[in-house]
Amino acid sequence: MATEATSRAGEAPLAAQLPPDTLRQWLRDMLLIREFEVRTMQAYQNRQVGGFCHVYIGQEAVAVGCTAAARDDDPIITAYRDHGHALARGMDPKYGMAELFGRIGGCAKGKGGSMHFFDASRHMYGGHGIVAAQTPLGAGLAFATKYEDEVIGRRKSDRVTLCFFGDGALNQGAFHESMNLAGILDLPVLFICENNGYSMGTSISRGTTMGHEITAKAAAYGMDSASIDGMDIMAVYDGIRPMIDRCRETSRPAFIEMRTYRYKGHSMSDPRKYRTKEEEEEYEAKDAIEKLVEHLKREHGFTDDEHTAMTKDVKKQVRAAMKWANDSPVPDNTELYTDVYTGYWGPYQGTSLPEMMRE
Amino acid sequence: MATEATSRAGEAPLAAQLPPDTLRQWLRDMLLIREFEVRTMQAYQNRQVGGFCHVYIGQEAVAVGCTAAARDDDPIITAYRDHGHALARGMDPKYGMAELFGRIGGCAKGKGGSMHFFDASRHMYGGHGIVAAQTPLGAGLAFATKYEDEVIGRRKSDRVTLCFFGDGALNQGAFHESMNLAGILDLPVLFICENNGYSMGTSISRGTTMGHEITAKAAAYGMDSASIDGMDIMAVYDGIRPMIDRCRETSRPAFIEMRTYRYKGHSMSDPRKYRTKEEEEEYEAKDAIEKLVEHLKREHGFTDDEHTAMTKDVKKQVRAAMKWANDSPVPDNTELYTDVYTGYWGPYQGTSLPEMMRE
Amino acid sequence: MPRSIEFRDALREAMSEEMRRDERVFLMGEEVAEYSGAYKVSRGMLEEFGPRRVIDTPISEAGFSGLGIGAAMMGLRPIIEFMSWSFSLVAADQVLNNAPKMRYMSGGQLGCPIVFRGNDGAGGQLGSTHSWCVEGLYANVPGVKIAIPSDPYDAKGLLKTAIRDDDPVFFLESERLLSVKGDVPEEEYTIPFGEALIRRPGGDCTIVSFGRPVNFCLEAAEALAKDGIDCEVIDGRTIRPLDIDTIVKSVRKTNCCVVVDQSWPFASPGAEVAAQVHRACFDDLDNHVYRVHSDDVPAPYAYNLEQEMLPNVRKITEAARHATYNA
Amino acid sequence: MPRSIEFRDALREAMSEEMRRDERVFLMGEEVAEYSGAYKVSRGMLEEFGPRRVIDTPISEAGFSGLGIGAAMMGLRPIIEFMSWSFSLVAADQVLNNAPKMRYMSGGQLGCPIVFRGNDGAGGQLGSTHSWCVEGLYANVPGVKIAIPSDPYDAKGLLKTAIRDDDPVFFLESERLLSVKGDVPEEEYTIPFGEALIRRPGGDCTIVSFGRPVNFCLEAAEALAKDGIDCEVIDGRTIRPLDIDTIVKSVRKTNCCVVVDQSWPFASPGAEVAAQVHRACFDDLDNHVYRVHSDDVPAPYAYNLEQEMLPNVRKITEAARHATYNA
Ligand SMILES: Cc1ncc(C[n+]2csc(CCOP(=O)(O)OP(=O)(O)O)c2C)c(N)n1
Ligand SMILES: Cc1ncc(C[n+]2csc(CCOP(=O)(O)OP(=O)(O)O)c2C)c(N)n1
Ligand SMILES: [Mg+2]
Ligand SMILES: [Mg+2]
Repeated sequence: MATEATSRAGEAPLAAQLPPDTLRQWLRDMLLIREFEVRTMQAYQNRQVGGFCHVYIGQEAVAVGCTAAARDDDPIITAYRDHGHALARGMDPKYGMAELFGRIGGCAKGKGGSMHFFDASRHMYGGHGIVAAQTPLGAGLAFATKYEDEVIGRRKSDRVTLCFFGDGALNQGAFHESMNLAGILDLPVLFICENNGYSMGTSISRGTTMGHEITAKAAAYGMDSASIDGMDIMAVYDGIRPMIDRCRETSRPAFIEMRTYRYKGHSMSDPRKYRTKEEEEEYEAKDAIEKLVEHLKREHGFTDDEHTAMTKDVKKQVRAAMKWANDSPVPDNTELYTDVYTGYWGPYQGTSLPEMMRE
Repeated sequence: MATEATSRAGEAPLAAQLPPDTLRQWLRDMLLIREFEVRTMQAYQNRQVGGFCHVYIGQEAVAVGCTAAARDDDPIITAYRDHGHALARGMDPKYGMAELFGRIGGCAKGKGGSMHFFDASRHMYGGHGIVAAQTPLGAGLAFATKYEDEVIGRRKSDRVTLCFFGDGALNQGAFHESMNLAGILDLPVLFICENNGYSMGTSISRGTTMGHEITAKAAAYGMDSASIDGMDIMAVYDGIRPMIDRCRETSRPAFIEMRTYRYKGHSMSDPRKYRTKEEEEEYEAKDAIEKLVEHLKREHGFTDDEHTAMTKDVKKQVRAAMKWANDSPVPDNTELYTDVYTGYWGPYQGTSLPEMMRE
Repeated sequence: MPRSIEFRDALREAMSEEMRRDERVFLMGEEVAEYSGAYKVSRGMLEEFGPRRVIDTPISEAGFSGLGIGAAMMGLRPIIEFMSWSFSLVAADQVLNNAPKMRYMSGGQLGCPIVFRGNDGAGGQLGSTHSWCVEGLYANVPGVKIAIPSDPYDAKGLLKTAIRDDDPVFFLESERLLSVKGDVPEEEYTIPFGEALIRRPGGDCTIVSFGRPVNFCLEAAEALAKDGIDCEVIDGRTIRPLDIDTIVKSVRKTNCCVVVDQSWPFASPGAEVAAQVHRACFDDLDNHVYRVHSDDVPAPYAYNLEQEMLPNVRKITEAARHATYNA
Repeated sequence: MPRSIEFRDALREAMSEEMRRDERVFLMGEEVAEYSGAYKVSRGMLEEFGPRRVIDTPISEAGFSGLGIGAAMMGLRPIIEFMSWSFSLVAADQVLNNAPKMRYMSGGQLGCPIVFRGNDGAGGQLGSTHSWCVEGLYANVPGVKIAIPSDPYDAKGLLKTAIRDDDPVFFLESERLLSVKGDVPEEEYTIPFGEALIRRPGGDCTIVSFGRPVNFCLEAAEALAKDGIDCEVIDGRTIRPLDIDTIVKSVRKTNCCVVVDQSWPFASPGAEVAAQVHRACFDDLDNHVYRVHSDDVPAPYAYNLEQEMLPNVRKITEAARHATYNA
């Protein structure tokens, strides 16, 4: 049942037919994520960012390609490596950076940090810190959209939920229960495994049986599946677009492996002794951003100047975001007791939306 | 990878070659379990037994056939429907009955009840009440036997662990984590799913994706598997014996579906509205005990008189067990504080073996 | 005129009325639909609301708890039934990390209006894996509310409040109470959280309890009354929020206090009440607070051992005698 | 002559020494072998003991916790590392149902000599899913022992005792202490469970704490001493068994008490200590027991909020002033 979408652009007819401006937007989104992450790493070194921080560098094509193939109101949810997904959904980087800085202006008022980027107005249901714990939530988001269509009977929205997780999540029971529930209840959810080959220092072959062919996990639930080159955004789009459409039609779940790679360490404190420099270089040579740049140049006369201008523009935006974040005050200590409960009782001071949603 | 062992005795050459007395012993073991369960149900109606009580009637061939194919020192572990496994391993029914009666003479001093039959001296590591919670324990038993062989370096025992569970356990995360761990760590354990078609009132098709072919679950872990007719003890033996031998050699785990049926309700309070009388009769017509009786008569001149005598003998044994259980006193209230901790501190009064193991 | 109905009927009425009132409310759990619930709490609900709103699940507590939380994040109002709260342990991460913290972690973006409900505490000889009093574990966690009714009237009124609440609620029922009958009016009513009820007024000793043991306390109070010890029995109704004011007011009057909590003693809700009463009533207490719990051992199967382990009438009576220097 | 080593080194020495002493002991967990532990606690152990005794696992806490319990049922002595105790929530059923009750449920047939260990409590800005103080949940459960060292000396001595113990032990470390150095003798030693240590003698006020906050208490005590408030700081060392006698003896001397517990206040070990002290010292206390905990909210990410939430020196100092009527 597993289908194979390959990475040669020529074999990505759907993406190839899209207007050049769309592809340029993809490029800009990927550049923005990478720049955001580069500056995040610097900020972490400067102790402006604390806690656990996991950057998305190398995997940009997955978040950008998948959200591009989905509708803007399709719910998405992911794990703690979540900056890319939030930005791909259009969250202003300043709110993300302020969150990392632990400021009140952050998307979660500085209460969630790197692992908990949320943007409800853009149907981004978070960043979640416990491995695989978001997979039942993803099934629940899909349950809710279906319930709204069938029970509450609003105009049928037929929304499809994209539930992202890492390869390490394949080893958690919650993932398997979610797959089975989605299959039994016919939930419109795509389980998207961002297989970057490692969970922390554990290569997938050391932690996961059938790690060489994880679509076998889907077969156990009678689920359609695909393995897609996550280092080529056009392959990502072409691979997932038909599956999203089918899911929207049939409301049947499916499983997708995105073969990708994280260029950096698992978190900010990872010497990466478990893999070779050569392996890292091999993947960086397949860089998805480079690939798209080449495609745009080859097919759509994208010039070096345009490229430089776009890069400049992105850097400017992120620099501004950092400035904005820095100017945002730290949360007042009274914030400890807000957003715990909806109402006011005892020491609890009710709840309110973050600045991001009050614009 | 799934192999199929069918149910016609002619196609159970291994079992067919065994000495007739062995098959007679199997018959007696199955009769003992059934009689034990029949009297258990009566005792439950008479309020001599409390709590949750799940009888094994209909599934006898699985426990008896599997333990017959295993070595006496191969560890076994199962769920809460555990009377049959303990008896198949040779626990004296009087200790089981006393446990059900909540008496100090019980295998667990009356502290465990129906769901917690243990017989450590016979390598029966319990009955466990939480669905699938015994599957990681089963992996651990296998880990321990392998560790003893390889690290502690006693004479290689090459023991194989039999880990039993119901079809409902297929839907619990713990089962999946156990399968993956057994595969990654090469643990000598057989995961034996007693698929009786229902978890409480839920038919497997309503609760489990690929319920029509659960060996697909094994494939997800790259595990060998088999589907065996659990209503024919000779098919059970012939099906599982080679897998036990292979596991003993290779220390590789495997998954086995035993297709069986529970004749009675899930527990003592189950109207069984979820299935038809016809379905129940269909299975009772395939009764494993009947099948073996016929085989013994056909192939080994087993006579009606011998059959009657054996039945009588079994009834006598169970009647004696009930008497013994009834004569065993209830635990003294001081037993509340024994077996909580090994040592004596605060109110805790150390630990000791049950009478069964002090014989 | 009042009707007398069973605890389980009260639960069903609460769910059914709220499901009629708000189509975002649905019921999900093991055997809740076609089997009408392992304890027949949801009998007839599948017929009335259909399979889209009364949903059977596989034995996947972590999965369907999380599924409910995800649905609640989108504004639905799930009622998730645990056949027993004992089985919530396999879903602990979902019910403790995701439900109670979603609003906080998202900086107020997403709420989690969900009710988890099911049997809590000892059933009849179910043994240690099936007899959890999860309030002993979960009461420690901010972000949840915990309701624990002691009779059919409260079961209905508190459950309706729980379903309308915008925060996650752990609703703790007792299998031992399901068949108990009590007066429940036809008219609609709800019971606010955080308001304890004085079940029996008295001047000599305050007895505070939650859930099923409240009934043992009332029994004990009658026995004690015969000996001239007039106890005030307070039913906390909710553990979070805890109505400490009502308790303190009573202790300031009686000057002594017994806390009866079915969970294990160590670091339990009972310990919390005792500590708070001592703090608030330091100058009022004539004696230290006495605590009655289940014994600090795993729940045994044997009938006599289980009865001895529970916070029974004998233990409560003795505690009250000591607290009032009548031992 | 004494050596000063890091907390993490003390943990490693304890495990390595016990593994040399008893081949039934092994270490299993995520990244413990080839990665030398996410926090380098097990550095070098794979090299010394090999892959059969230092074992990497997938991210399957329920699975490998249960695997360890099964191995312990057969007489092995597993050390199961949770990268963080926060992740034990997905294994709650295994660690709370199977480990602590195996001996009871089997009527004394099978023990469970296992140690679960890892980081507990707040790390640095890890947010609410990664900052659990599991003692707030798990201390309620009979059948387990809970050790929680506050310095390298105790880390080594208590961990060796834990590994030799025949019952399941939850060993709670602090990520914040891993790099802290302290004197640890070359010579072999163990520290018995259930014996609190008076870290600082004093006559005016008893301060009881467990684990990392003990260090805050000592800081606070120094500050208070300058104002002539002489505090006796007691390090509980183990929460189960709780050495209430040492605490009571001290309170009988000082007549006032502050309990400092890093877990959330409600139904916590701190509540238990307060309740027990009030019971045992009813006639000795000049004031009610003061309690210092983490604030009753999910752990926030922002640095200032997290610092404010923790049971910090300021809160402890204030509590002691109030307890001694010096506020
Ligand atoms: C249940 C649980 N166990 C352990 C951890 C610690 N941890 C955080 S990320 C991680 C590795 C996850 O790898 P993967 O799922 O492949 O995602 P990636 O980091 O590659 O994006 C681990 C073990 C956790 N957060 N949750
Ligand atoms: C985690 C958990 N959830 C729910 C239950 C309640 N329960 C006990 S048995 C059972 C059905 C199990 O069916 P199956 O695994 O097929 O075993 P069978 O009863 O058919 O032998 C359920 C839901 C439980 N014991 N544990
Ligand atoms: Mg990965
Ligand atoms: Mg079944």
